[in-house]
Amino acid sequence: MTVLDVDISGRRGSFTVRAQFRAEPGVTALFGRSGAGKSTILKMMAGTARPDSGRIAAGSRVLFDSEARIDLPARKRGIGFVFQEDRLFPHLTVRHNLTYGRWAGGRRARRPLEEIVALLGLEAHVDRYPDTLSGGERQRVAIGRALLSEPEILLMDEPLSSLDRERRAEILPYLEAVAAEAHIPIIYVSHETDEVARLADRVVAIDEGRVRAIGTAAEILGDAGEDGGPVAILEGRVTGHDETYGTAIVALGGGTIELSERGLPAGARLRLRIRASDVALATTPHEGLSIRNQLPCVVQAVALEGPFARVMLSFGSERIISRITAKSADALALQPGKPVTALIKAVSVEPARLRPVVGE
Amino acid sequence: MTVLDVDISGRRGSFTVRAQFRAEPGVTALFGRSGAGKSTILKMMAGTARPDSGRIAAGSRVLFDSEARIDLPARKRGIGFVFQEDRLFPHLTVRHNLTYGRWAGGRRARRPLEEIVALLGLEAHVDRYPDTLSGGERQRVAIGRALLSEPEILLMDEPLSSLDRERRAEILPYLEAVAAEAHIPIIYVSHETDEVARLADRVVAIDEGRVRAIGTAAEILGDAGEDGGPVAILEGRVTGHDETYGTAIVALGGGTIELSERGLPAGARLRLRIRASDVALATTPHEGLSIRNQLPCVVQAVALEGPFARVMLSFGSERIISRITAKSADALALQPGKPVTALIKAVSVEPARLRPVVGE
Amino acid sequence: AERITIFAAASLKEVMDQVAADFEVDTGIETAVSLAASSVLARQIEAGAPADVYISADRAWMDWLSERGAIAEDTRRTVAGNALVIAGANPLPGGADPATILREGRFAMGDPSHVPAGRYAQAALEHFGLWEMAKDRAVFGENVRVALELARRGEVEVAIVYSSDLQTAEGLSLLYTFPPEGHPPITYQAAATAQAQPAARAFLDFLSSEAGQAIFRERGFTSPVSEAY
Amino acid sequence: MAEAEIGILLLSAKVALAATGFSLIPAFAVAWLLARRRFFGKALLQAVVTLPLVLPPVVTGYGLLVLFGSRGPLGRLLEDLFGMSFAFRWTGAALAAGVMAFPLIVRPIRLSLEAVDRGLEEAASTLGAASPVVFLTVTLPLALPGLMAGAVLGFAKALGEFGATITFVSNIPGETQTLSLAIYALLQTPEGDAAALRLIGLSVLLAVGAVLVSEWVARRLSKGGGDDRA
Amino acid sequence: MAEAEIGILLLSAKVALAATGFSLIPAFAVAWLLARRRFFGKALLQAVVTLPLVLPPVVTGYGLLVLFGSRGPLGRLLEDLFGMSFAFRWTGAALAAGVMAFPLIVRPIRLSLEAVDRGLEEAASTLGAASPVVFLTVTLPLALPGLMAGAVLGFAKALGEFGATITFVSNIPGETQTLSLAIYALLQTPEGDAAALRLIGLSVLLAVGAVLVSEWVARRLSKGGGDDRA
Ligand SMILES: Nc1ncnc2c1ncn2[C@@H]1O[C@H](COP(=O)(O)OP(=O)(O)OP(=O)(O)O)[C@@H](O)[C@H]1O
Ligand SMILES: Nc1ncnc2c1ncn2[C@@H]1O[C@H](COP(=O)(O)OP(=O)(O)OP(=O)(O)O)[C@@H](O)[C@H]1O
Ligand SMILES: [Mg+2]
Ligand SMILES: [Mg+2]
Repeated sequence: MTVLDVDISGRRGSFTVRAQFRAEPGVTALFGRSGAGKSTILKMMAGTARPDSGRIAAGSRVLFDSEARIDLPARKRGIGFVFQEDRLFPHLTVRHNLTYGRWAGGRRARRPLEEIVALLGLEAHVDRYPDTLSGGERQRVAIGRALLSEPEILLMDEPLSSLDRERRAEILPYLEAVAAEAHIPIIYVSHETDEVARLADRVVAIDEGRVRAIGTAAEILGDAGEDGGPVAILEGRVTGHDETYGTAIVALGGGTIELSERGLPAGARLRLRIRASDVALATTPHEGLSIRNQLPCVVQAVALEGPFARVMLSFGSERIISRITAKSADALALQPGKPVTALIKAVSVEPARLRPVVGE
Repeated sequence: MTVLDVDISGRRGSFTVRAQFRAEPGVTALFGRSGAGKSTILKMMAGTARPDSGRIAAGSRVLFDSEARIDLPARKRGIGFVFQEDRLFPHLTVRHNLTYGRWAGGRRARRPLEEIVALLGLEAHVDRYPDTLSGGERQRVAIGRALLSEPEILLMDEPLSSLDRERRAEILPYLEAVAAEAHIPIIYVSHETDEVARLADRVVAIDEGRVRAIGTAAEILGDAGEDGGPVAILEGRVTGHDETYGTAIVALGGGTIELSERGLPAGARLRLRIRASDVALATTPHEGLSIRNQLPCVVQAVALEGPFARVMLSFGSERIISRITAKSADALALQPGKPVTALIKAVSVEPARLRPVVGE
Repeated sequence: AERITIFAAASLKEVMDQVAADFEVDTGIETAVSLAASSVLARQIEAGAPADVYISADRAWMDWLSERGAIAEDTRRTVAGNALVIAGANPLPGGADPATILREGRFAMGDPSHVPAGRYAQAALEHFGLWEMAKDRAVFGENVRVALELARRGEVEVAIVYSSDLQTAEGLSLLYTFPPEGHPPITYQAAATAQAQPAARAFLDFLSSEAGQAIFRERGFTSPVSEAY
Repeated sequence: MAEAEIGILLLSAKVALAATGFSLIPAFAVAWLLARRRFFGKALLQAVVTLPLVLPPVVTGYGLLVLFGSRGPLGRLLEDLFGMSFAFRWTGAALAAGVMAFPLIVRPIRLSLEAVDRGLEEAASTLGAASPVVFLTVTLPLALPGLMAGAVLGFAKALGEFGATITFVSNIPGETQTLSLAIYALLQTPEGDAAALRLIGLSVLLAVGAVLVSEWVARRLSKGGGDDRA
Repeated sequence: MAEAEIGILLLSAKVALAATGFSLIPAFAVAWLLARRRFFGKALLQAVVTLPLVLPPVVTGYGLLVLFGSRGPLGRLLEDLFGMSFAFRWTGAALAAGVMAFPLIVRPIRLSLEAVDRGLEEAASTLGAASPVVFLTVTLPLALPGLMAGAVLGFAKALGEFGATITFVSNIPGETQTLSLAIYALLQTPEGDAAALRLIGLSVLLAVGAVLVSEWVARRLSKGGGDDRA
């Protein structure tokens, strides 16, 4: 099991980078604004840019160590890199681009080419040259090329940015599976909080070349849902199913929640993502409502944010955030300590990530 | 007022395109999967690719007409093109890239350079060369370059794909303003349904090089909200404000809705975007709920979709969609003709696009 | 000042330097000397080059110009002759004959197909019946200087050159002088061109004068054998 | 350094500069045709341009003599039209050097032009730039490395040109005797060696100088990208 | 066509091919150094490489004679080590042609190498390719246009090379007499014109042929991108 340890500082022109973080097997997201230094950090990890000082180690393998004067060349770092700009080889067909790591890099084949080609929907294009591919097709080839090089560390710089939602929905689970099966660290740069929340075990927030914060997706993205609003992320376990309606019962800190998702194995650990704007509050439990999840909570804090109120709730050991209008907050006379019912539609709860029952 | 009329067919290698649509001033989104032919159509409109036959006209200006043998060169088409790959001039500084349309293209200056530079957050980079810019910075320069060329038609090929949410949130309103003020057609390619729903007056769905459907964002994206769920889009008018809480009252077909958004001018027309998963149903009006918008509706239809039920509601002349679990639908005994209350949190309603009071 | 242009075969470089200087002192007439292969110069004169005097190392090109009316026929004259010699880096015991000297190893000579010295050398060897035996070992230089250099550097054993060439070549010694009857007479001819300035005649006369001839002899050329052309 | 040697040096520099300078524009035009256009006889044009390289220089020299000599058809035409004469003048030396250098200038420019990203030219035209403007602001700056390489090769060749020059304009001191021709003359006799070596030294210095300047210019260009703002 | 002429033609082709062929690899190496490495004396190396272009060919010929003659230090070394001899052999003609063609081969290759996107080489190395593999599978194919251009220029120059060749290996029919030398010889005698014209025609044909072939190869390469799979 490879744990990636990064502690580097360096420069690119007048831009300085100083980053220290750990990436265990699974997905570590680098998250930050445009120009924050995400790509620069990836390049330093890959060995295509050189830090001024510091150390990068993958388990016992030292990739870079300025003090020990170790600086493994990129090809010996065992990485697969999906560059932000695709960097396809223009003189090779899509097929030879995809298999480059095998025939030129000497990487052993594990995943079959056909599987990746099918996953990426490139069947019709394998014998073409990259110059006439569409933007999204190029990006898919770049992803495939990195996956097929059988990396021990996968670096992905906005790999899905020019793909449509359906395509993303096909590729994301595969990346999750790669992360789970191969047990390798994946460093993933993305601007999509959805993607990050879904994939990432750990989020490293980068700002002006420094690490601003490291934490779980919940901790880092908690404040930035996909429409900019807050999000709560809860960990739960599937305890049962309602076969008739295809819903699953998930036990959380202090109660259960119903989830409209089929095929969740009983016992599976889940991460649930609940947008604050999806949480309504009621002073009493209600009947005759389509909202099935009515969780008894206690108000922890109420923060006014312009026309909104952000209400922090405790639900057993978990924390839920609700965002309602300030007007409603006043109407309900919310204040810390007040017991309320959180109303969460079953369809609003998103299983952010399914974890295998084993593990951990 | 320029209306763009496109009716072309052509080829790129073995890929054929056949597209016919109209783009009035405002934003027309081209929407479709990777490889559907969106970029190809844009290129043909811009004059950097040549259709085999057909006609492209902007108002009375014919840009291309295979029968009349008219084929205006790109520079005379009065377009601004944000290419999918940025195509920045590597030998020019960011500043000279941005102002290229002025000093080389002879386009007159209207928008001040400083405004665009500030909008795009490029202040620190104007004197640098593109090769060391980050991916997002390059994309921003490309957007700025097109905006500063004072186009009569703006073609944008996934212009925001590698930008973070904050940056998008800054640029999108500007694009909306450009569309509104300059009264020019903007053809916008994007995979982000959010962006499309927010910006687009019209959506042209492209599939395998053909136009699959044309319609309002509601009609085309109705089935594809940002998490894949359905979305309803309602048109309304601001009728009043609650100054204390900063909410606006918007009159819709048969009632009013409260919206947590400050600064909406009274009388402004609005488009509201309501995700089906944000609409809960109740058989009776409820008190003591944080949900302030309780709209009296009538069930039109109930469609079961696996564990979900999609409930079509009529609200006066408008249509609202609710997505609840099949279990809830059964519990509430929903069936066509039944009056119900739609519960919509004020924070869940998103003003998709503000239109000026004048116009139309 | 008056100024005339002399087109002279490149091998006459030293002579021309001296002659031009002396001539200017004598007459105050400036000269410009263009040195190149006789063939090149001849074609240039035919094409209208602003030359006043042509001095050829090769009779054939003088004849060629004459046929085309490009020279003032009445000014044509032979200004020098030369002797053909064998030169080598290693002096041999006296009395050696060409058959011995050329018995083995490569030797350099002008290209008989177009270099006059080569043509004379072939004739001289044929005269001794040595040509067939030696020709496969011959190295044909484009000009005498190259042939000399090859011999001096030991790339070839010996070189067949003009005695005038040997004059200034360091490290080479005279091994043998061919008898003049063994090859056609070696002559350098000069003439004024058809459109020459009057001073051209003065220059030609200077070449034929005592002073001029002394310079030729000083450089290893022989006196012109009187010859009818 | 003797006065005569300075004269030769200056003449050589003048001839080589003129040859390169006047060749650049037509060479660029030919390179552009070859890189960008498809037309009948394109390969033939390339072959014709390459010809001065393939033929012995003497042949090119004779060809020039026949065409551009004072009796040649083109020579007479140019004389009549512009009062321009090449025969046995330094201008002729420059012409010969230019013709011989031409293929060396064309190739690298063609190579660079072929490598220019057409997408950037398209982008420029969507921004309203007319073709000549696109050319000046995009194509030309991007093809600059090829232009530089061509100019350096051409200048070097023009300095060293010998065969065509001596055949076309003869070897007239002060008028057509460039460094190469002077070295040739000196090498005719062993006595000239010392003087020849000095001139060779000068040639080498000139060449090294030209190369250093070109490398420096190239580095500056690649750093700055040039200030091509109109 | 006389038998002698065929012989000359074949010899010329052989000499030019050998000159180009053997120059390509060292030229590529030098071009690579110049394009990719920073080292002390880089501009000097470029100048030295350019020198054969700047000097009169005779000087280069003498230089070769001094170095590679059978008594020259390098000539002796090569003779002792490999039994290779240049003096008065066609190999010497090829050497002279190669040296003269060298700068013409180096420049376009350097130009192409400088234009190769380093990002692609980086991508290749992240995929596990060792430097020589990256070179063979990425750098070389992408620099191919420059290699082609260099080879064509070099081949053309080698065909036309005259001054250095005749000085270094003399004009020995059947051994060192290439087309250029034969044409030159014919032009030296008033009667040779007709025969010279025939050989000039041959030269032109050879050049046109070479250019046509190169254009065709270039077009194929740019279409296919080459099947560089190992
Ligand atoms: N050679 C350089 N000289 C100066 N600045 C540089 C250089 N290289 C990179 N930078 C700057 O460093 C910053 C970080 O770049 P980087 O590519 O790492 O950003 P990023 O986080 O990947 O951004 P994006 O999301 O836009 O791709 C950018 O502002 C960029 O302009
Ligand atoms: N010259 C060509 N030869 C063959 N196929 C081509 C050529 N040019 C484009 N195509 C194909 O045409 C299709 C449409 O390309 P286009 O770039 O228009 O797609 P797109 O809708 O912009 O996709 P994306 O969202 O991935 O950018 C693609 O499948 C592409 O591979
Ligand atoms: Mg980046
Ligand atoms: Mg596209």
